[in-house]
Amino acid sequence: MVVHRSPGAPAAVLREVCAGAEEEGVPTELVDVPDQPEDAVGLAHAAALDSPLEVGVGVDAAGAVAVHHGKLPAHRPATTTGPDAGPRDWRRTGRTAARIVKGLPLG
Amino acid sequence: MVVHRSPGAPAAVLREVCAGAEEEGVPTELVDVPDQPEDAVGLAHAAALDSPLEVGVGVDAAGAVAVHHGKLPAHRPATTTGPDAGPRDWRRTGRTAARIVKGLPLG
Amino acid sequence: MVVGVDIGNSTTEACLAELAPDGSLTYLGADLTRTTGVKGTPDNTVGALRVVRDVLARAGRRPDEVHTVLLNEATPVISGLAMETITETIITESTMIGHNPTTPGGEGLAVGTTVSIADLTAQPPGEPVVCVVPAGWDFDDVARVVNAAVAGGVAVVAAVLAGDDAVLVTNRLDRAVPVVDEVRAVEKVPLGMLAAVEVAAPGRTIRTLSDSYGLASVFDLDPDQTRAVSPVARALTGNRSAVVVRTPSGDVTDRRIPVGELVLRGAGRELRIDVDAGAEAIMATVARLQPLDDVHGEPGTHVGGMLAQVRDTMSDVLRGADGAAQPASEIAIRDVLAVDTFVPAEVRGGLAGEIALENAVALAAMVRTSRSRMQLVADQVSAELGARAEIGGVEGEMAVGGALTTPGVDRPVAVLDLGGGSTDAALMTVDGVCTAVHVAGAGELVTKLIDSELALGDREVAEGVKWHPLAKVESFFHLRHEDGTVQFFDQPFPPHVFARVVVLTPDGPVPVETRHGLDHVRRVRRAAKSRVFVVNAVRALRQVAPGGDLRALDFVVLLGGSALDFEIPELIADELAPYGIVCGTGNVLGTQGPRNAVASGLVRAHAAASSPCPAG
Amino acid sequence: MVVGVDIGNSTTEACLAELAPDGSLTYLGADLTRTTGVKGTPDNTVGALRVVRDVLARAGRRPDEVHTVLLNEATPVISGLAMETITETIITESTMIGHNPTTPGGEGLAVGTTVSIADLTAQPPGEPVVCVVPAGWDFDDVARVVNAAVAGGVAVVAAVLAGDDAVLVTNRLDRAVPVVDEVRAVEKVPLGMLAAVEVAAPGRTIRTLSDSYGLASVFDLDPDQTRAVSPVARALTGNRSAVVVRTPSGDVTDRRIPVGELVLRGAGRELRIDVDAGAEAIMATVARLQPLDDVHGEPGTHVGGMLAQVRDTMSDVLRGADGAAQPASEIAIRDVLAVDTFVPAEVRGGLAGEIALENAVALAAMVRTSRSRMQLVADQVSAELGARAEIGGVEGEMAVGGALTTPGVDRPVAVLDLGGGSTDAALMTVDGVCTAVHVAGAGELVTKLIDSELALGDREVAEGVKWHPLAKVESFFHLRHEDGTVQFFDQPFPPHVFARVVVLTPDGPVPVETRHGLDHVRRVRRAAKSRVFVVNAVRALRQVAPGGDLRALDFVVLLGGSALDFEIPELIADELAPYGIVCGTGNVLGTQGPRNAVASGLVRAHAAASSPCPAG
Ligand SMILES: Nc1ncnc2c1ncn2[C@@H]1O[C@H](COP(=O)(O)OP(=O)(O)O)[C@@H](O)[C@H]1O
Ligand SMILES: Nc1ncnc2c1ncn2[C@@H]1O[C@H](COP(=O)(O)OP(=O)(O)O)[C@@H](O)[C@H]1O
Ligand SMILES: [Mg+2]
Ligand SMILES: [Mg+2]
Repeated sequence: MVVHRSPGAPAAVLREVCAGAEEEGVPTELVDVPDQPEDAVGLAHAAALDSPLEVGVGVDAAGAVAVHHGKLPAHRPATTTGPDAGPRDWRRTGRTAARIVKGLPLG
Repeated sequence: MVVHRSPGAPAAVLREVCAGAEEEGVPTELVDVPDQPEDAVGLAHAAALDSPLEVGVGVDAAGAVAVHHGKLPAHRPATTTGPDAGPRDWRRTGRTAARIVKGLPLG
Repeated sequence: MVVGVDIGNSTTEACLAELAPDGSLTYLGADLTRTTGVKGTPDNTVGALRVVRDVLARAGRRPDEVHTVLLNEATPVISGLAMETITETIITESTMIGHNPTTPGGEGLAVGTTVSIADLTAQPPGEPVVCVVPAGWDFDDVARVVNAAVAGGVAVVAAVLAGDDAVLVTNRLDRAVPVVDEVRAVEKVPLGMLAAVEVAAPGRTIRTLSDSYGLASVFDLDPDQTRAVSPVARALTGNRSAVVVRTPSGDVTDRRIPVGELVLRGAGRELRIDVDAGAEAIMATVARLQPLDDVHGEPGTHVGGMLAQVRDTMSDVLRGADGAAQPASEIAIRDVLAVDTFVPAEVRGGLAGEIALENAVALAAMVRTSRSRMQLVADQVSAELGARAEIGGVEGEMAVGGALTTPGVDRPVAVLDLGGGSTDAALMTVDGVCTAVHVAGAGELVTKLIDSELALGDREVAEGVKWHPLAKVESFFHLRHEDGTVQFFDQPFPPHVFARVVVLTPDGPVPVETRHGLDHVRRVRRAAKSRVFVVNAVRALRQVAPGGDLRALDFVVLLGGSALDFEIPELIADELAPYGIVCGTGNVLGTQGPRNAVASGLVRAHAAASSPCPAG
Repeated sequence: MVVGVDIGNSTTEACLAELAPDGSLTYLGADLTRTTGVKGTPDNTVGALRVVRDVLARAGRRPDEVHTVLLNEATPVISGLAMETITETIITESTMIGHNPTTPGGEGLAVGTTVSIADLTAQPPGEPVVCVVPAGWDFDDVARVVNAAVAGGVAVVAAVLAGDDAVLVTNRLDRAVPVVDEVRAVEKVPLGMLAAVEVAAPGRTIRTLSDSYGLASVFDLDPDQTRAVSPVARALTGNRSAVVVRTPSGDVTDRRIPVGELVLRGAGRELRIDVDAGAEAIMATVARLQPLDDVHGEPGTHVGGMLAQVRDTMSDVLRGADGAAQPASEIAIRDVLAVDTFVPAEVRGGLAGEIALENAVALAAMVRTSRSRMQLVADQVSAELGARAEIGGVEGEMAVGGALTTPGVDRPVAVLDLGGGSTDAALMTVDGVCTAVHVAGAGELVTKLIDSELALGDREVAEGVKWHPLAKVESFFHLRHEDGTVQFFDQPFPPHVFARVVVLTPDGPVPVETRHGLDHVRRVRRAAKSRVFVVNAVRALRQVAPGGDLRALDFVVLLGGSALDFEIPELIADELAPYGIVCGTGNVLGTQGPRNAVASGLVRAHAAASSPCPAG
């Protein structure tokens, strides 16, 4: 799976996202995207289209995370973090992305 | 699934390939590719990379057919027709391509 | 015009017909609605009126055209359900961790002394230790501390973690070891004790800790100690990972909960049977006491409580005209169906939310009451519609009458009415003599078994699992049906059904919240149907068959809501085929399927009675 | 140095040890090889020599250091297998087509007269017809002809095709109708007859043609006719599509093939039991005649043939020193295990390769011969190695001796040697008294059941299904294990395993050629293991347990090749747990697992005999 991060994406968020995928045994590829107006959902969608496994994660400058699949409509991500997200939520998004790859329930 | 046909691809072959997929309930998209040195395997691989379902079929000018999947190495198609292929074999390739999409045994 | 109305426990059905002066009938329509209130009580009036108005509206007729409303003489049979767990698994002294996390780390078997990660570096070198990591530790820190300890000579052979970090930690270790994670109550793991940690390869199960002599080999146990740990081995069977800690008196027990005895009276005798003996033994006892007069549970025991609860619910429901509940002591239980079942339950003393399948017994009980107040319903219906309202023949007889309108059916015929609360059988001989019985247990019990065996905790979802075929959502755009066929969709499925086993309701796929695969859910569903309806079909038919011999039956017609089920009819037909019985789903009037038998039977009987010459 | 050598039916094992003058032993190694020839015949020498040389080489010792080779006194038990189908499904007059094609077309139920497509346009308008299309017709032509006929007023309500074209044709019809395809022998569909065609929605099964009264409703059958067609309904149960043609005397019968009687002698009596009565009844009869003296099959019947065949094979194998076969009449069958099984078989008279699950009985028979020629083997081994070669104690006793080296085991102990041909039990009491029995049926029978129930027709594949866990290949790069976990691979799987159920052998995934899902294959595998080994474990232990009471046993140790299986030990442990038995896999010498018990038992016994004071 591919993770698109905007320049300001917090390192703590990225670390947990990647850890969530790693625990599930799915490798992640980090891609730096230039500063642009896109939010996490847009980043995630671009990442998904970029990913050979069709699953992408986007982390925006505000630390919001979204998970997307290449075949889902652009505005309908598989999951996103809420406003007061913390490390457990970030970890969960990485886990969710990995479980889409593995075809396991997202829960 | 996407079918790449070279300009000389015989209509009879194409008809059976598409019929094989249609019977399995999978829609096909026909793409005309410009005259080029590629054989059926090369056409099929390009078609697979082109297909949102990652499954492609190539029909070359000689009437040879290959079925490919986007993640398979370029030189290792899922199946190809033999030298004396007839309508039943062409039909089978369409069926095989559709069954890759559906995740059913190719048999 | 006449309308037959059949008020059932769940469903109220109507059949509308034009009755010619010569007694011949023209059917104008049929309809159904949910029964309002308890069958046989004045609350039924609302539903009865609704269904009559509906059937008239659909036939384009006016209420004042109705001459007579025929009501069934509701058999005052209601039923109750109870379930009791009879085993309980208890872990003492935190002997084992057997919860099967989805992502353990490493592979293999290792034995060492349990040491908290905080004390790791202080360990003497060379002695094998199992590192225990409390909640809150970051995986990078865990790996750093373990690597440092190992570099210092401490032999860390395995680890047990609170968080879901096993793979993360293993990936960062200089030397890979088996790691079991998601141990919620890791702080209760006894420290300074010998422990074994085993993790199998993906798709495999552990082989050593799930074997008594494997444990003996690992811990160097003598024969007595081996005997003591053998329940631990059994509890870990089938897991991909496990931890066993050797504590002085740790144990896993599969305790039987004393449930008590059922006291059954019938055929002039009284017999007692321990509920522990299982459904088969209970049902054999029931069979010996036919007809049953009453059933009690030994007071002060679980089963005593179970039956008292059934009786209480009923007494509450059976209020007299004066609003007074019928005293529980006056309520006689005339049939019970016992079913062996299991309940996934959290293990007491477990450190990681271990689940054990506990044995349980489900009981359906059927009560006959003396207080049908159908006349009140008839009076109210008559007043509202301005038509005559008559209370018609016996339910069983009417059902047979309706069933006989199914193409291909002839007397002698037996009907099986597969309802919600009870399974009813009636036999009509060649000469038109009718016998009927009601036995406890039907669709509601099936739903309850599915609910508890899958630990759904939601009757609606369980009802859905019962009604509809299953599928597995395999991507956002396709699913695989029970039979392996694949179906694609244009619109993506919502993420909450992704990769889940779902029930295909008319409103779309509904997820079944379970860790089990589709096949397990399917097996539970079919077993529940078969343990209730196949068992009851045979039981009920034996009671009406001449000489109790199923071979004496020719035609069996399945009726009622549960005959609409997509597999119950075939399960019953399969069971009855070896007896040479033709069994199938009723098709009342050739059009109504298994519905409307009683309602149309009432109309037929009325026509026969008012016709110049008796009907053939 | 001494070497114990155990020649089994399948495997020859060796145990090498240094025997000190005080009688104490130092184990130097263990090894095994495939047995050469039939156990107890001179052909065994090759294997015996090979395993001795192997174990020496691995221990870095020279053959001339060996003082004594200890050979087991091979129990002359060999076993045979036979299987006989006892039901046969026959379709007469092409009444139905029930083959379940993967891609039928359209949806719904339709009834009409069968008409060949060639005659379609000549049909009178309005009369419903079912169009029958022979092989060789192109789908475009079919659609064109049908559309033209419909435009001309012919009511085409359904179609039956030879080729796999149902979806193609349906997609091109102006009005969709249910279409059943892949009917290979479509030319045998009777024309001019009333026929019903039903196709269910994806993931659903047909409801009308699989129901007796459904057929009666469709064809307007009277009760006698309904009775006659009810086997058709049952045969179509569970299909997604079907065709039923109403022919004057068409029928589907599930005929029982007369198999004949088994004649069992034992305990001074003779009893007969019809093989038809099923495995349970046969085994009950066997249990009543313990110990069994001989078993015959009624001459001229199938079972007569079955047992004669077993006897013939054995007589062939048991050639005397003179090369003459032992006369079949001298061979006594000392135990049989009957197992109910089923065989997927093509239906006679079917039009589309319909498969029915026919009932069958599998019999394993065990023969005791009087002609062990182990002395010959010993002489040859002695000559080749230049060492003494002794024939040691009884197999059962030696096995117990070896098993007692498993940590956690104590006398009284029972061992179960789970081999290829027979399951052997031996009990040693606290006082060292040993009893042993051999019962028919073990690993080979499991393999055979898996082979035939899955219609694999390949013993090697069946053996693979028995040995290894299953998985489903879900894409070119990942598979899902039996337990639902997913594993990714770097290299793509070959296309022939794509989407298939596979066996995970050490050499990679091998496809299991079956239309069934993983869970079905898993269920067949586990049921075969349980019907052979769980049944035989109980049977054999009952014969050695004091008073035949399993509760009198304490420790049970599982030995032999089949104890290496990844689930047989847990199946047996689960069965024995309620009797308070500690059951697990042997771990001979604390290191050898369930292997090498007899070989190391021989060494132990030899050491005990030559030591100054008897071993405890
Ligand atoms: N289509 C269906 N499939 C499966 N079960 C059904 C279906 N329709 C109704 N049922 C079941 O039938 C039962 C009610 O049967 P019904 O004959 O209406 O009851 P009663 O005769 O007691 O009024 C319930 O358990 C319900 O779940
Ligand atoms: N690893 C294994 N898993 C499952 N079965 C096995 C395994 N190894 C051997 N077997 C089975 O064990 C049987 C042979 O057992 P063995 O003890 O070698 O026979 P014998 O005692 O007759 O020489 C065969 O049926 C074989 O399939
Ligand atoms: Mg984990
Ligand atoms: Mg088809």
